[in-house]
Amino acid sequence: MPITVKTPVYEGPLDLLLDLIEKRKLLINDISLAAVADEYIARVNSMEAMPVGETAQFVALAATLLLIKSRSLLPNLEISEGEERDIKELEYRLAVYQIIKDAGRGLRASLGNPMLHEGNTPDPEPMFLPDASVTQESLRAAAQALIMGFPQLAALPKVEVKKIMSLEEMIESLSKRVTSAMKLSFREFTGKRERGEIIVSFLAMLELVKQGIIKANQEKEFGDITLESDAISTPTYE
Amino acid sequence: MNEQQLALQIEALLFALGRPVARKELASKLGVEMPELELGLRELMRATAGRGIVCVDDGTEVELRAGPQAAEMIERVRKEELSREVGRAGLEALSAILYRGPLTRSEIDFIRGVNSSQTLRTLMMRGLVRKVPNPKDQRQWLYEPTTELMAELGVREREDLPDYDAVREKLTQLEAAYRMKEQEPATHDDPAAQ
Amino acid sequence: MNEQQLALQIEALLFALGRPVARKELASKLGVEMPELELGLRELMRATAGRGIVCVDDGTEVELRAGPQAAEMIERVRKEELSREVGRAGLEALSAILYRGPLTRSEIDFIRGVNSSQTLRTLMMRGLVRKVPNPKDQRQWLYEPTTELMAELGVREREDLPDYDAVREKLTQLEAAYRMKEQEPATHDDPAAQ
Repeated sequence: MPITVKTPVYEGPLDLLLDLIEKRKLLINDISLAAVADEYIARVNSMEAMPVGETAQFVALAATLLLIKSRSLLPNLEISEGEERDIKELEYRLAVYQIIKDAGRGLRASLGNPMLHEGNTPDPEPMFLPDASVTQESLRAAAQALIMGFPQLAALPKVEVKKIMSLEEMIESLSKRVTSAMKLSFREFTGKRERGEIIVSFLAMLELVKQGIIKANQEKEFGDITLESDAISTPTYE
Repeated sequence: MNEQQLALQIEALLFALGRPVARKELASKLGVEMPELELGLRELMRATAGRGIVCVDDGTEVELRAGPQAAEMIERVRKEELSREVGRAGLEALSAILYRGPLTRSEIDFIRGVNSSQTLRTLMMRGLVRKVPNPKDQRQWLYEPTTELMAELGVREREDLPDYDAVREKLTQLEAAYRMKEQEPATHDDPAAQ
Repeated sequence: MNEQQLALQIEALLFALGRPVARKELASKLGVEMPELELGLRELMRATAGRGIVCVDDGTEVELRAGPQAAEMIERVRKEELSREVGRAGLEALSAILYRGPLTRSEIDFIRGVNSSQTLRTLMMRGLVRKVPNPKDQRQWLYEPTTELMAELGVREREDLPDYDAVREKLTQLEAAYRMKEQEPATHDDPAAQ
């Protein structure tokens, strides 16, 4: 019987992330997570418009990856207990997901096995056996239960929107902390750019700093930063 | 096929068909000659003797039945089953059929969000619902309330049920909204199996 | 009743009822205690292995089904082939439930990283999983595999699933390692960042 299945490219953020790691044949740990952070964010960035809820989940994971990457580049970056937990949790979830997803492939193969068919026990002739609990009222109540049983379609996005807000806060606070960690200001990146763009540029710059390709200078405390390199475009100040 | 293999196939086929089957039909369905079938049958009779499911042979037709040692127990359990209340699942299926019916089994599954085949079977055995061929698709069954149920409920027609129009309308809306949202394959309609 | 006798009674009852029956229900209907029932069930599993009618066990319920060697013949006779396609989301949810279950919906969401309510509803409509109240928290549901799922996968019990023991073992180890790490004091504490 043909069924048309509309399959999204990725089942969710973990699926995308795992795919990136597996493509590079990496093990799941903070090193591999840092290594695929850029690509993950670039992929999320290039995704077509998604329902609010799903976007939020993809972006929330981007925040954790960003944190992992920042820490790998800046070992003195302060990480809170909660964030440490987020990172450990992500690694754990990813490892579990990998096992479950692999097992799912085995199940798919099993669905091609000869199946164990149902028997066909003949039922006794029906006889009318009323049940005192079946009344107009109990049936009306059961109908109400059916109505309530349909999942609440509208409820979900509201919760997710809140997650986006906290993500922005998180990125904000992270960039502040990174700034102090490497004595670098990111005013340039807090302009009116797209969030994804900020993250990508930010990561790119951290990478460049780490590799010694650019040198950051700061004239005075809390002052603007001069990036000494021809390799990247000169920061614009507002 | 050796005798054991043939006995296995006969046993499974009788189980799947759930009715007495003539030797000729068995042989043709299994693609074997009569003498071979007899050997397989003899092996099956031997293997099931003294078990919970036995093979019964009246000379022409053969059939699987529950073993005689269990007859009393089964009789008792059947009685218990039918004197029990229909429970939440039963009430839900009944109310779907009454307020939204007549419905196919997969439509009832959709409204309830769970598979309802066992529940419907019990309701049918108790004479509360019955199935009739779907005029739009002869391969499907539609479930509808029995007249005895309507009489027991004290309603002449379904429209007399409490809040009939409002409930029917609401269920219809929810179904439509949910079917649209559904991205996964929905249930496929059962081809008049059972 | 000795094991053989009990196995006979179980087999006969499952045959007569023609549906999956929960262990608890079996025990109460047959008037035996759970440990005794388990022995009878094990004997039935053993006695029916490789026969035309086999016993399928999903961990909670048991049901009689036609053996795998008869699958092709039954499909031919019934002239129907059940579509067993479930889609990727469905496979992931099933594999979580089979190898890690029973699980609540939020636990399944946690593993998959996406909301699974739609997927689970579809699986329930097809009778591949069912939900039961969580004994630890009555406000929650737990999702479990069904005998229908086992039968469609062509296995009699969970241990027959591909790499069942290895996967369970890996998951247990991972969890133990994770729990240990969770208890370690964090190296940094930055309340200002919260």
